[in-house]
Amino acid sequence: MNIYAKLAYTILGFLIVLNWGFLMGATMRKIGARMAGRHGIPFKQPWINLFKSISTRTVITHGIMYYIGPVFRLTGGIGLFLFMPMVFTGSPDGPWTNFSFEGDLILIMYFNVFGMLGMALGAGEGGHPYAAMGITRGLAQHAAVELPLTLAFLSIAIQFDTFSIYKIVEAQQGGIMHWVLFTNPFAAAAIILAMLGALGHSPFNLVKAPNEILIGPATEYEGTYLGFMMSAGATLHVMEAVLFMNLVFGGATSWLELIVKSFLIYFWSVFVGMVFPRFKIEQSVTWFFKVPLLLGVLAVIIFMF
Amino acid sequence: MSELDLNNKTSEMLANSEANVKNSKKNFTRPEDEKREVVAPDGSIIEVNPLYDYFSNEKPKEEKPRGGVVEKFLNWARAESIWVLGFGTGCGSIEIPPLVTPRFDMFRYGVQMRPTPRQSNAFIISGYLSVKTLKRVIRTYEQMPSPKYILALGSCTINGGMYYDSYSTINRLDKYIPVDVYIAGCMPRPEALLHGFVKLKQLIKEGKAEKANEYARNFDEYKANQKKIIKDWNMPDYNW
Amino acid sequence: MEYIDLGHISLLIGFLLILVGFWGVLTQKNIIKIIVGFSILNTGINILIVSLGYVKGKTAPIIDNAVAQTGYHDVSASVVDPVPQALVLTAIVIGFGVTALMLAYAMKLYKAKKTLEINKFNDLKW
Amino acid sequence: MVTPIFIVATALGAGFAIGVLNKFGKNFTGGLVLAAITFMTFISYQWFSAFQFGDQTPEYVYTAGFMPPLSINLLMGHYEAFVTLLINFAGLLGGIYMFNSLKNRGSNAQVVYLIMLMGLNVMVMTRDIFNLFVFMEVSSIAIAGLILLEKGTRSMGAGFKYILATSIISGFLLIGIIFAYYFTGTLNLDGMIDANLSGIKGGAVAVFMIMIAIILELKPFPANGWGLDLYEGSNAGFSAVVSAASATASFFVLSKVMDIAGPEWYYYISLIGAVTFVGSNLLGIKQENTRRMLGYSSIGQLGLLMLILGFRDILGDQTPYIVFGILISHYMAKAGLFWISGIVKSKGLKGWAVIRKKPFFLFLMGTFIFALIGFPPFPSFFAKWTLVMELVKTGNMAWVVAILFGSMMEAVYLFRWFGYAIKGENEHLEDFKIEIHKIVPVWMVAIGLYVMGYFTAQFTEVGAEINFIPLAFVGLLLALDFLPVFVKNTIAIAGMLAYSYFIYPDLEGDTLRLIFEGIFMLGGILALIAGYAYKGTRAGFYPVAILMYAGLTGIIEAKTTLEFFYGWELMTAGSYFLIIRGKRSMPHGLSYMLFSIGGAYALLAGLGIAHVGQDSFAMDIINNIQYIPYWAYGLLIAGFLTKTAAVGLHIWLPGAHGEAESDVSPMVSAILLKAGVFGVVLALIGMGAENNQYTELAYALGWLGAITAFVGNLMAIFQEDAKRLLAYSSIGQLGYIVFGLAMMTHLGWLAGFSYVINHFLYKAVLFLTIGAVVMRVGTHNMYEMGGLIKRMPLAFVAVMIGIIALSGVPPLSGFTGKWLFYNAVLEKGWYLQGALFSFSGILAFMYLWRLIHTVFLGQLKDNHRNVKEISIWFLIPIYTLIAGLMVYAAKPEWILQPLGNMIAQFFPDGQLIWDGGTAISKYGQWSGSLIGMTIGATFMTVLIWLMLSTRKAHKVKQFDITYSGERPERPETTHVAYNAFEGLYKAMWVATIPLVETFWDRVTNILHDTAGFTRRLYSGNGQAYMLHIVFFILITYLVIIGG
Amino acid sequence: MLRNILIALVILVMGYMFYNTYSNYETRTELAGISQHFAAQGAQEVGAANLVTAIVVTYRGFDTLGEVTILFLTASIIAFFLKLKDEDYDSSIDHRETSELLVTASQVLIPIIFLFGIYVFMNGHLTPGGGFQGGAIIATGVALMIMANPNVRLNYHVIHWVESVSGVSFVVIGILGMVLAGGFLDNKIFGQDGLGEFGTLFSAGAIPIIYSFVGLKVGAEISNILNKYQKSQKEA
Repeated sequence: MNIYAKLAYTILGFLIVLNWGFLMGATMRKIGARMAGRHGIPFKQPWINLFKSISTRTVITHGIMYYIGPVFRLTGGIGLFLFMPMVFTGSPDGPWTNFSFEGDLILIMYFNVFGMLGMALGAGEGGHPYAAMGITRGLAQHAAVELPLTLAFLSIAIQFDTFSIYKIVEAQQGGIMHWVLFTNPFAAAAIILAMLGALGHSPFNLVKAPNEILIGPATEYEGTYLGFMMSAGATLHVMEAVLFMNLVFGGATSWLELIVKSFLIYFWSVFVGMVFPRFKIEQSVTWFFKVPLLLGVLAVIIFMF
Repeated sequence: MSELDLNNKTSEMLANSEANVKNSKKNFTRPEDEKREVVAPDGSIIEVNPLYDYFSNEKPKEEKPRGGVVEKFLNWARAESIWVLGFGTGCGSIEIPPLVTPRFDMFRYGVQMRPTPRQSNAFIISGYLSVKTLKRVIRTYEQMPSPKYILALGSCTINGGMYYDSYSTINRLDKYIPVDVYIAGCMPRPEALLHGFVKLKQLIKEGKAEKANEYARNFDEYKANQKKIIKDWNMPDYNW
Repeated sequence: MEYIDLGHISLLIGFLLILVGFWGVLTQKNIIKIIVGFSILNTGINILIVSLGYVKGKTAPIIDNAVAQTGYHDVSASVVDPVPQALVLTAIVIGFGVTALMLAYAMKLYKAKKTLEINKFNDLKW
Repeated sequence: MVTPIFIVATALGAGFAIGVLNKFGKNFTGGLVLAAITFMTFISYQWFSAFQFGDQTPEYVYTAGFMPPLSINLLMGHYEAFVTLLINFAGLLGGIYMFNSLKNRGSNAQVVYLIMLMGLNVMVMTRDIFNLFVFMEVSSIAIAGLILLEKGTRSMGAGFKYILATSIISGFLLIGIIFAYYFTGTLNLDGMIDANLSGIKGGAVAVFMIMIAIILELKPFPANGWGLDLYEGSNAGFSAVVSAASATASFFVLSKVMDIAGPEWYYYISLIGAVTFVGSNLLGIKQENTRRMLGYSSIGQLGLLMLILGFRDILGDQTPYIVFGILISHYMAKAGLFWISGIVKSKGLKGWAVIRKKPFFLFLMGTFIFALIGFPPFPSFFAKWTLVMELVKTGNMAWVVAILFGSMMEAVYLFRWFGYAIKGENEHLEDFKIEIHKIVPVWMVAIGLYVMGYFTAQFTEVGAEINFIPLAFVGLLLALDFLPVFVKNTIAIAGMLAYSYFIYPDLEGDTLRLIFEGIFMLGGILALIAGYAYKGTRAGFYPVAILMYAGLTGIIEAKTTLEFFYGWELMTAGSYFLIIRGKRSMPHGLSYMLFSIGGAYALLAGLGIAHVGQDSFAMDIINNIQYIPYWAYGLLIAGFLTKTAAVGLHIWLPGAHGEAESDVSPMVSAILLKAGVFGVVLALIGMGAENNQYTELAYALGWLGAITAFVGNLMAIFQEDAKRLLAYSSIGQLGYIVFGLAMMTHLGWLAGFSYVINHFLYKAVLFLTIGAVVMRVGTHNMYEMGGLIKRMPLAFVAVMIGIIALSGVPPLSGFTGKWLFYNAVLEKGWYLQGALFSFSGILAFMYLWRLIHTVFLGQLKDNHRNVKEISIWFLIPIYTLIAGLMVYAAKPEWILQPLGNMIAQFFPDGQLIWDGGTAISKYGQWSGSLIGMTIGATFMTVLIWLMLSTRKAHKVKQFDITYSGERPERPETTHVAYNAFEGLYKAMWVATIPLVETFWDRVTNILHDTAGFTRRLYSGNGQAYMLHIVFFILITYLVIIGG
Repeated sequence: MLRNILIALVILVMGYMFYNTYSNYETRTELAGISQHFAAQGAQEVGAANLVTAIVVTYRGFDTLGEVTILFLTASIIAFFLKLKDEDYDSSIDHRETSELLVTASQVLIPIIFLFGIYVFMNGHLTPGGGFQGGAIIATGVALMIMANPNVRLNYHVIHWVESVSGVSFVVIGILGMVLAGGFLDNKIFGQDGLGEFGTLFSAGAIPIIYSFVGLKVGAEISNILNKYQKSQKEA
């Protein structure tokens, strides 16, 4: 497969992911509204919001980092997509594996932070105290989430003796019982709990916490910047779900499967969010240090003997 | 008024405020707003003017619509995505929360609440507006990105209503900031507010909701009015 | 009484004097008394030295008539050990010097604090 | 040759004659006394040189025309000549120093001084035990008299106590002598040795009394209160003479008389020596009075000498060398310190800050203190080394522990004192006057120490000139210290460049050493470039910086363990001075020094064990340790870990690095810590690398590394001080390195080494930048900064690149290490440690963000409105290092492939496979350059798009933020900085409980309490002191002779 | 009290230690070691009838030198310690009236004492006695003098001179011994013949000379010390 075809597939894949991200977001809002007995936003709303945002007539800038923050964020989202094998086609060189040959699970784990770090820098330059507060919360929670997640990732890597996501997906092919969910239940459980934090919905949405710290890091962002960040957010949500799908739920052999699985994964976090109110940061951190961490440690320990 | 005059006025204003601080406390100038001196690490003295130094000193500019199909499409998008600043300025703000309930559900019209003016394009001024609150409203309004719209909710915003002769409330909102849609009543019910949104959407789609440009165009006039009513003007002239 | 002879007796006395001296040195608070204790101690030691030079039935190590009276032809068989006697001479003088110095100190100390209690002179400690 | 009897004749003749000649005035008599001492010195020097450089044989001096044992004879042998030379030389210098004090007390005092020296000389030379007693009394009485040179009740009390004590001692000595005579029929020492006194029935008690009396003259702990009072109460110049001359003489007497006692006594002498050494040094830490503290130190040193003397059978031929080294260091250093104490005239330790007003005094004081503790290049260093090597070799570990513990205690109080001198408040203190005749002796002993050090080194492997070239360079810089910074800086850089060029051929081909040498040298040069930013002369900086680099390069080049240790100690000394230059770094400098010394002692013990059963001292003996190898490696690694600041041994680091000067922090953090890593690498290679049998040790080390990483990173989050934050971060990073190395696999080492290089690069960038910022804004506290991106964008970019690299986020080089680590962890199976390591890495985001946010982002403070961009001299090294980081990020294979080849020597299994720029491991792959390009391309695309769409953006100012319709009033209230991670703290405060600090606090408290309690023994009552002596005698009696 | 009991215990233990020594002592029945040589050859080698003097002055002359030094030292120390100035020696102090008896007796006794002292050190090599003893006797005379008249003015210049000259002479004789005879303090400085006749006054080599110097010096030193004590009372 030559590089141009690969590039074309990748761009196409990104468009799918982006739009699926918007749609998924709208769907979740819709589901939430329906649960509250409302009609909810139209499905097209995210796209409208995007167009509106990027077309504001006045734009301000607080400085160079404020400016670059959204770029980091979007690059983070796109990069995550680029380094993630999306759809399993039986060949590591397949059309939807993007640039995942350049790195493996470790790359994804660390690149995950790229956007967050950039965002943190950008928001910092704005000088808004709420932005900084949101970031401190976000980083603290991120750390707490990553500990069980890392343990679970390690467990899975030990299980399949590889860090390559493609190989992990490959190993889970051939029936639902080959999924990590069943072959390595502790790791799966740790991931399922920890990803609530990773996806950042209630009760772990104190990073944004509208009306408390005015949606945190993004509080100063408007217009085009906000549009970039919405795109990045949509991409990142899908990509997080795809990551967990690849690791725990057997990956996807087609875009449809990907859409269904990522929807369900994402829905799990929204579903939990519907039920639970927001945690304070110390509650959130300690929560991850209890059951998810224990599960993560168990997931690793079973491979030590 | 030319820009030069304005600058003169600003400095005059500042000088006045200084003199006032010295002579009387009539204008209630806060000590934080006085000029102060700080010592730099290398020992030199830096004079800080809190009302001037920290703020962008530039007038808002008029942003012409692009026109054509693009503008039409964008206006449609703006109309379908009205982000309201959640800022209850007066008595009527209690009428806003019902809009998110299943009974009224403003989301289906593409109307959402946003916590920060940077991300909002609609501002509901609800009920009477005290002079004190007007300062905040002005700053918030000027911070919102253009195009931006104001919905005036209730009679008091039209002519002062029952507070028409109060010393502390303003009795005609559009002298101070431009209003796109008035929603009459004391108080109007949430349905009326929803109607106001529909009206606003209609105006936007027709390209008639360009009050932000009007404000920029007549900025000096508005500013003069604002200063007239706000006796203790202790804020920057330009809010970004 | 084979065991108790002059040598033993003087040795015993020497030791006893040393012990008495130590008792004085360690228990008395008055500096002068301590110095007296030292004198006793020194005397004890001196007696010890001399008694260790004792040879049964011999006379002083001066070659004169007394030596002849012991009935030995060989001088070395008729006198006690002269070396300890020479040493004790030195020891006495040294003791004298030290005692003199101590007394001088005692005078100065008394002048400084108007007391001779030894435990008052603890400016330097720990 | 003048016969040694003229020493006596001169002294007595002059002494007696002065009674008549004193009408010519006190200056005349003083001159006469000095002339007499000079002549005495000349006599002993003449003999000494005849022995040392000629082939003179020992010569007896007979008196009275009869042969011994009938008459008294003196012996002038090699040692006697040396010791009398020491005594007379000290006497001469002391006489010069005390010229005025003696003069004020009249010709009598001058005579007494002269006769005291004569007494000491005869004590050394005589071979008759009663004669020994007589002259011991002569010197005792003279000392008792000379205490009175200092006026006041204190000295009188001290003198009286001294007389009381010596009287008791001499009483016992006399009893012992007379019984010895009784049993052997002779008074001659040689005769007594032949008669085997202790073998005769009843002779043992005689021996006991003689020995105990002579030991008591050496002031053994705890029967030494009178000795301390002597040191404290008398004139400083005289204390010096007592400490140097009298103690030396007493020590020699002991060594002489020991022959009578026979070998069964040696053990007890060592025991008493050890108890004295440990005990008095322990009590020393509680002292606030300088003179008394020095007294404790003197007594301790004599204890050490006693200990060595007791081991002379075991140490064999080495004994004179060891004794010489320690004796000469103590002799010169202690005399110098006492003399300085007389010039400075401050009783309390804190008052010594005044010494800084005359900086060259600091140099002198430092010389003496370092000589006492046993730092190179002083003789005591070599002596201690040889001593420990020999003791360990003969299996006397417990003694080594005692020696090292005592030395440690000594270091505690000496360095605390030195810290006060260097850093204490001195503004309110009155300056002191220098009299020329007082300073000359001090300079002479100081120079003497260096000369002696050079000579001592000639008997060891370090004797090679190469090891003195860097030191000579240090000396040159010291001499040029008056020049302005840029000249000295250029000289220093040129010197280091030249040295690097000169040394490169030696290291070519040895990648391991080349890497570390590169870090030390290149890093050093880059850090020095930043020095151009300083103005004035920056007194004292360059010698110590170069001293540190000399040590570092010494470690690298070391061919033998001694050279290694030599370099290690030089580096410690240099870095101590660098660290203590910081503004508030006094306590941190102290704790750094103490941990370093502790570590060095562990190292010393470890190297000693390694030497057991080996013929040479070559470096590779640590690859094959035969005797208790677990202990050896444990000690070595523990020693090295004090420098890498592993958790438990890390408490010195945050303060030391945090408070250091701007360009010193990168030196001590990015560069110096690598010395510890180098050591750990050597030890691990020694442990047999791949085939190591010490898996438990490696396992423990692994956990230690992981916990260090965790603790360091967690603590960094909660710091308010930018440099402390970076310092804690260094702890964490070093934890990664140790963890990686401990895995003992190819990948683990690759990861560890990749971190070594990375940490050097980015920590140097961060410390240099933050240091430069601190120079501009004048505060360390992050919450007092903020918004500086507007004022210093280049610094911001540097820090941003630094933190991205540090955090391990792709595409920069930090990710290299992370990727390698995960692969290594999976391969090794250390999952839990790996998770902890990973968690530490995530914690790093928090402090990194905090660093960049609170310093550069957020609100610009009013007083920083006009600050300038950081100095160009900082930017040059910073951006050079960033270029290095970028190259590493773009082409990791350029660095990792050679590294891999090097590591493959030790760990051939599990190497990375390189496919162009893609590294392939067993578990995954990673392609640094491709990832960089991909991310770069994406980033640029998005950036250009955003630039196009926001080209009209309005630039707003600092308070143009949404603030609920209001506006902020001050930048300070709007800057989220202080206690930013409060939420995390609430969740994780348990992990931040400073257990380690508490532990060390407890340890210090216990030591202090013990010292405080024990020293109450010294009640100041002369009678109690006599009781102590009697107790000491009786207890020793019961122990040695038994009931 | 507790302290005294403790000290009593200490003394007991010390007594035990001494007892151990004591129990090893046996009274000698004949000379042993070097003393045999002294007893047998001493008189011939040195020419002194008093063996103790032979030992003190000749065999162990170096000790004697030290001894003299100690006295000298003590005197010097006391001198600078008690801070006496020259004028102190000339001043008088108030003191209690001395008894007539003492004054009269002293006038009679002092010359005799001095004479006796001189005799003792001159004949030290023949009879019991010697320099130290003689010196001490002279000093007794001085003590008596001081007691009889506390304001007596001893000529301290003379004392110093005697002290210095005799001390220096002792050392010079010692050095002469090296030059002329077998070693430092060898008393055969007048040659082997100089030993003279056994039993006569001027015999035994330099012993009488040395002993005279020693006697003078000791007398002078002790007098000096006594004098200083007495004078320093004024200060007290």
